[in-house]
Amino acid sequence: MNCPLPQAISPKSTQFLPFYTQIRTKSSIFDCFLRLNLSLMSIFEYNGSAIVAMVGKNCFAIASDRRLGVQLQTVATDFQKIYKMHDKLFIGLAGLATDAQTLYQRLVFRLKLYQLREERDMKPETFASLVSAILYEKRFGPYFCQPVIAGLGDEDKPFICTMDSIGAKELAKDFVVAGTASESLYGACESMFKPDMEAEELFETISQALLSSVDRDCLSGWGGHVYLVTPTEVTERILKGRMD
Amino acid sequence: MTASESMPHKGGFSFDLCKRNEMLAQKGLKQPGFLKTVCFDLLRNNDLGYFYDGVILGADTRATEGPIVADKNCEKIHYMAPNIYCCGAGTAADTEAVTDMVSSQLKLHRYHTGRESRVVTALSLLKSHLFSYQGHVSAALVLGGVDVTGPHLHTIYPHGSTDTLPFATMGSGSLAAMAIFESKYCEGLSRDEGIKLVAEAICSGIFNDLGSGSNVDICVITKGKQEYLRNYMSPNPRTYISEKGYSFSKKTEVLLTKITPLREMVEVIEGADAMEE
Amino acid sequence: MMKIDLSGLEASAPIKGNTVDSRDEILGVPSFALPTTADFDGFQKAAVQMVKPAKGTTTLAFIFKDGVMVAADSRASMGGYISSQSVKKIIEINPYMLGTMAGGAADCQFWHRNLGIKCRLHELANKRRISVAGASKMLANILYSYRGMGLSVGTMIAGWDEKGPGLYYVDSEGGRLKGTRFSVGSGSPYAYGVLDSGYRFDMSVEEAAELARRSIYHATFRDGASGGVASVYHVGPNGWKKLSGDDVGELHYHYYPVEPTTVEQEMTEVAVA
Amino acid sequence: MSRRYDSRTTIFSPEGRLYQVEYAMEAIGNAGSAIGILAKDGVVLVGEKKVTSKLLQTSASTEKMYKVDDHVACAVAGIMSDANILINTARVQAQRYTYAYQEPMPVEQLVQSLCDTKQGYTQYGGLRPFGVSFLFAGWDKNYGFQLYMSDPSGNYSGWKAAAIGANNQAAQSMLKQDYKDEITREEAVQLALKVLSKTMDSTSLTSEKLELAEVFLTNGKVKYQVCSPEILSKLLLKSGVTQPAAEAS
Amino acid sequence: MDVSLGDLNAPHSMGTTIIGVTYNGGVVLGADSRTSTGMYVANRASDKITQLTDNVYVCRSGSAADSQIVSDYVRHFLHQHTIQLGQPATVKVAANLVRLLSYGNKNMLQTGLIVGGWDKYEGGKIYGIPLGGTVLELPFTIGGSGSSYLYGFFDQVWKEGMTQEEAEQLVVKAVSLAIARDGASGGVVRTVTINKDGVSRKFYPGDTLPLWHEELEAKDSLLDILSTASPEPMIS
Amino acid sequence: MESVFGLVGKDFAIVAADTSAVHSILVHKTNEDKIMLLDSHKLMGASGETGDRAQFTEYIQKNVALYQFRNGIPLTTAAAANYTRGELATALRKNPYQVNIILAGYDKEIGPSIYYIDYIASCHKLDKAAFGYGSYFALAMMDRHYRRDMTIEEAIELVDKCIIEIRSRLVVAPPNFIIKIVDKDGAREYAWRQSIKDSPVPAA
Repeated sequence: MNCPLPQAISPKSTQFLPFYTQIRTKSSIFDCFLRLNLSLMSIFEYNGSAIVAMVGKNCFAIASDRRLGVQLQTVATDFQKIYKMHDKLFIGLAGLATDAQTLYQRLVFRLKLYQLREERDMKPETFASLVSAILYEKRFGPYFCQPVIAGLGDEDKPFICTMDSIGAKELAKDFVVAGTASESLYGACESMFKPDMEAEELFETISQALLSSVDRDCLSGWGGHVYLVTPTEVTERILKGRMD
Repeated sequence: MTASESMPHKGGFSFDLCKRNEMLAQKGLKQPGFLKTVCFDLLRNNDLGYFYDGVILGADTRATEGPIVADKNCEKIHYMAPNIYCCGAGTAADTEAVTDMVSSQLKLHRYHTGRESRVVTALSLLKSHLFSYQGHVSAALVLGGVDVTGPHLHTIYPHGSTDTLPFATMGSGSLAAMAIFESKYCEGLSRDEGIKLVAEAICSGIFNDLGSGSNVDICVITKGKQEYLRNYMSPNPRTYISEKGYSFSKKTEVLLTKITPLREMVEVIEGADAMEE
Repeated sequence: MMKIDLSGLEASAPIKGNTVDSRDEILGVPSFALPTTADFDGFQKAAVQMVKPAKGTTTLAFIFKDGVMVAADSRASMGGYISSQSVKKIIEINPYMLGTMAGGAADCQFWHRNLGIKCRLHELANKRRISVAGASKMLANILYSYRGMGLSVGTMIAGWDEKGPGLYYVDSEGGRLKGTRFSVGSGSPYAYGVLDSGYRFDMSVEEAAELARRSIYHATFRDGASGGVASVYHVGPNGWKKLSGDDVGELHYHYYPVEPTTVEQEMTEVAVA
Repeated sequence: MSRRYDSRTTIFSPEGRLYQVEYAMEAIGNAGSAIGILAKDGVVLVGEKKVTSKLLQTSASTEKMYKVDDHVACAVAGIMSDANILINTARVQAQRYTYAYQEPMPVEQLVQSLCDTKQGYTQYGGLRPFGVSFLFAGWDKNYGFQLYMSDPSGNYSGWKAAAIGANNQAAQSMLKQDYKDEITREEAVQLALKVLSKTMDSTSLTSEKLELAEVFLTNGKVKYQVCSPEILSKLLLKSGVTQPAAEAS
Repeated sequence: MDVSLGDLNAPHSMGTTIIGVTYNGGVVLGADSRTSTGMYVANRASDKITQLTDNVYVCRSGSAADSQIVSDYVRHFLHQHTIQLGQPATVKVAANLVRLLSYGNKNMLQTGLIVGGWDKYEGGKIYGIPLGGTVLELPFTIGGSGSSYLYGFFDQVWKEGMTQEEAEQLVVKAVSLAIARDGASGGVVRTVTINKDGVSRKFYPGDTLPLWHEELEAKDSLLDILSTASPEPMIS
Repeated sequence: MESVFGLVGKDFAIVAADTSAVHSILVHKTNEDKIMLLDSHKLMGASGETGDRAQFTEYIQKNVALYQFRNGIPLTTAAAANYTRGELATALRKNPYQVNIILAGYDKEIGPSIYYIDYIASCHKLDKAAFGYGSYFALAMMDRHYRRDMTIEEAIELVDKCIIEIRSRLVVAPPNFIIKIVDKDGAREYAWRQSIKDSPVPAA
């Protein structure tokens, strides 16, 4: 008895799925390409970012990943997410890259004029309020950008704070995190942080926290960038991380 | 030149990013949520005035971003005036902004009238601002204070409606707190009894409501005096303190190091000597 | 007369599964209970969305003079979160045949293992190993019978039979392609970029292995959903052999070495705070 | 007879003169003088401080010298309140350019845009012109160090050395004699102090009455630096302007 | 956290039963005291009868925010009107001002109001202003979600020219009937009686209201047990 | 389906772009030059909605030219890139442009540089960049073979490899590409890579 050719799909098989329409929309060329971009990502995850700031014994460290991506595609691996506002004040901008760049440029505009008029650098606390005001002004059409501010205030007292995209300030004594890897960063920092760390140990802790967290996030990583600021010097380091 | 940038902004909200955000949303990118202080706060006052005449505000100190606890010790009792404080639940940015705005308006009003601010002034200012934004500015506030007409307690809802109550709770933990109040509140509580009851109600919220947690802030306002007891109680200390903490044997590998020393303003004197010869 | 087990071909097997006697338990196509819901289509979409595997992966295989080179990354991701960096995406069907995993991990693992059973039974029945074409045909037919029900598989069946090395691409939309070079997954365009430019039929095993490894590495560099370990297998006349499993983290610094540069001093004055 | 024509600032008199602008220049004549000298490795600005009472508590550290941007500074002669408005406009113009192009604004463009503002007040709006003259000192990558002088009419010009404020003609002619092309920054400071001491009628010159600021390059980056009083008195000593006897002060 | 119970961020609204009746010599306004957000009773003793002028009051129902803002504006206009007029405003003017506001913002406001008062020209008058902004001068009117249970009762029991006592009893009875049936009404009953002698507010605590068919007597409620036993507080 | 990619070589920068003007499934034209000469030493390769692309790129070109007339000095590449980004970001609020841009330029002291500016106005200076579906293939190819100090010939060879890869792997691959180059002697057209030739029309 020869082996029957696999008979055409028996009518029975379609019958048992009566209500399921057999006609599959012929997935046009473009549809199958759309499959490539996963559109269920939130706007915060469009470019991917991971930023953390930590306080040490009258010093602070602020670190970020280096990836600029468009959803899953990595476009650049040397993207600058931490900006120096002045020698003792840094800001990391997580979220949508275009809003981060626009926001940075507007902050420089306001900060420069302040410095020219006051003939002194802006204190971190004041700067945090400036950022909060600029964000809240766009309350009903916000910038998709989560700032992390770190600076040395009066008598070089370290100050760190973060905000959501409409400027709700959130001061912290130990560490603040932002970006697509923020959930892993929360865990890492919560366990790794110790109060009053010296500068070198602070650098080690923040680097380990950053690298271990981005290794659990598709959208951020591709190296690390750490600024370690003490009253006497600023040390900027590029970390060697996984590039996948 | 982009003239729009430098014109001193006439205040109020600017909506110019809306169109873009809408376009991004259409491309399937979801709009993210904002930081919420889903706290509860409750106040009580006793306007019969036997032993004690004033208002007690209380609040937890947890701020959440969706399911994540973003801030473990945030301040939800906002200063409005020396004799008026206000607790905020709902979108943290809204509560902070609206209380700051009204507190500055009250200050200007105090300069103008030369008198102590009244709670009802703050109430009307908040009420009209929130009403005009039809609840989009989502701030649920509880306003308490003692002014020349005595102690006052009001709740303000995001849509702009207000209640006047002897005791009130707001936020997601308000049900748990209200249970304590409904069973234990009575007229004529003394200051310490009042504080104990408020703390107990907040703790019931902290332990039973997911949106509330961490510590208890209390603010006691009486005629001519107010005490803001920050972290009056800390029923949730950190339980996992590792003594030796982390030490990382395998150091992180660094690709590039750049050190920029910051020295004080260098004196030009050397420069001057150079010119000497 | 030997009765060839046709149950695999019975597309309607799933519903009659429960009435068949126990013998069919291992042989028959396992039956899945169907959701009793009016809006089957709606449920279907929701089910797919819920369990939708981001086809985040990179796998490739190509035929060259000494057999078939198969390589894959090892990352599993759900949206932005990396759930694992050590997923075995090259499934050893039997000592002579490999299958690659892209799309749903559960779907691939289950149906590859099932295919292994079928091939073994085929050997017992016909006293010679099944051809790569036959094996891939079997898998294709099974997947086709579940078409539209949300299975997500994009696999390559690579093996060696009498006709020499064989490579087929089979996916859950029912496609089955015979070919000499394939790459599947979200990282495939990147892998193709490197694979196509470096491919020559008469490569040695080492050259082919290096090309495969290099292609996977480039995909993991550019594609967020691929990463972990680049594992490379070679299928030769006497079956497959795993050649390497290198962590792409180290591979990067192997391909693009970077020495830490010295410390740069830069002087700036600042008004003392 | 010409009185009738000078009430409106935007109307020419029969002799073709804008009286209000000339009156503004006159006002500047009474203000403290300021001298700017372009050297090959920097620009020097020196100014005479009119207000030297020690009871005065100024918010700004300097009376005559103002930083407009990291790479541009200016010395002011004239009505200070007017000057503050213009300096603010200049600062905003510079930041607006940086916001758009993310690089420092070329000095000439900055001076030009400020002069356009000034010129507006001489043609429309019916408001009085600004009673301020500026000396702009700056550096940019296109033309290196530059020195510009602008006056109330909204006209500006580039100079190697220039003087504004009291006795600026005298100072200008002195500069013309002593200026030589390859002057260094130190020599320029000496020259400026010498010229200023001559034009200022006050007998002995001390550092309280003067302000000195320089724009120069340090490791590739432009720097604006105001000279501290101690260094200023040393410089005065060196340039022979003050007798050595005074050095005990 | 589960906010579905009572949906705490639902708008603050007053399910409400409000009544306005005339009697010979004046009017009686009555209302319950429950304000709810979603299913949670935000305020169980709120006052829904707010003063507009000395002789005119308004009962509010529907959205608390909208009704408060309308009564605030009308109180403000009436205050200025009274100054200009030099004598107290008539109830008709008050009702008309409410109508102007309500009709002018009909697609924004969600509030039904009953204006009642006494003036020397027309004596006791009741005006009903439902959602659309129409104004109806009526011998009596009822509003809010509880009113649907009272139409039959009023048609049967209403008579003109009642005494003040009869009118007040009628209002209290009606509100308690509505409280029994309507989940959105409850708490206490407040009445305001306005006549030529002035205004008198009365307060009827919830547990003293008459009970109706199959309603249970409130006995050993949790509040009593807790207050007597006074267990040690949860915070150590 | 449009692809634009660019890379920086020893003292030149190359921009390559497809030249098909497509409307849904119809190809209107196969020799549409999408790389515009911004000024003597700048190239601007743009992909995206045909209307937006032409409108926006010309708007930028005219403004850059105006700057040069008004101030006598040309904009640096960095300044032009940031200016473009600024315009795109502000324009994005009113009616968003669907235009992705690769801006290549040569400055005396700085040398060659290319800037990647995507349609929502994020801007980054890169050595190699690519837009569109072609980017998936070109990026990996360039990662593999790119070196900072490539000569022009090597760079063109790499560009050709990318074009071949796109043609072979991209289902809706554009048939023709145009390659332009900018170095110290200025910006100019380098070559066409055409697989379909229109019947030649004598230039009007």
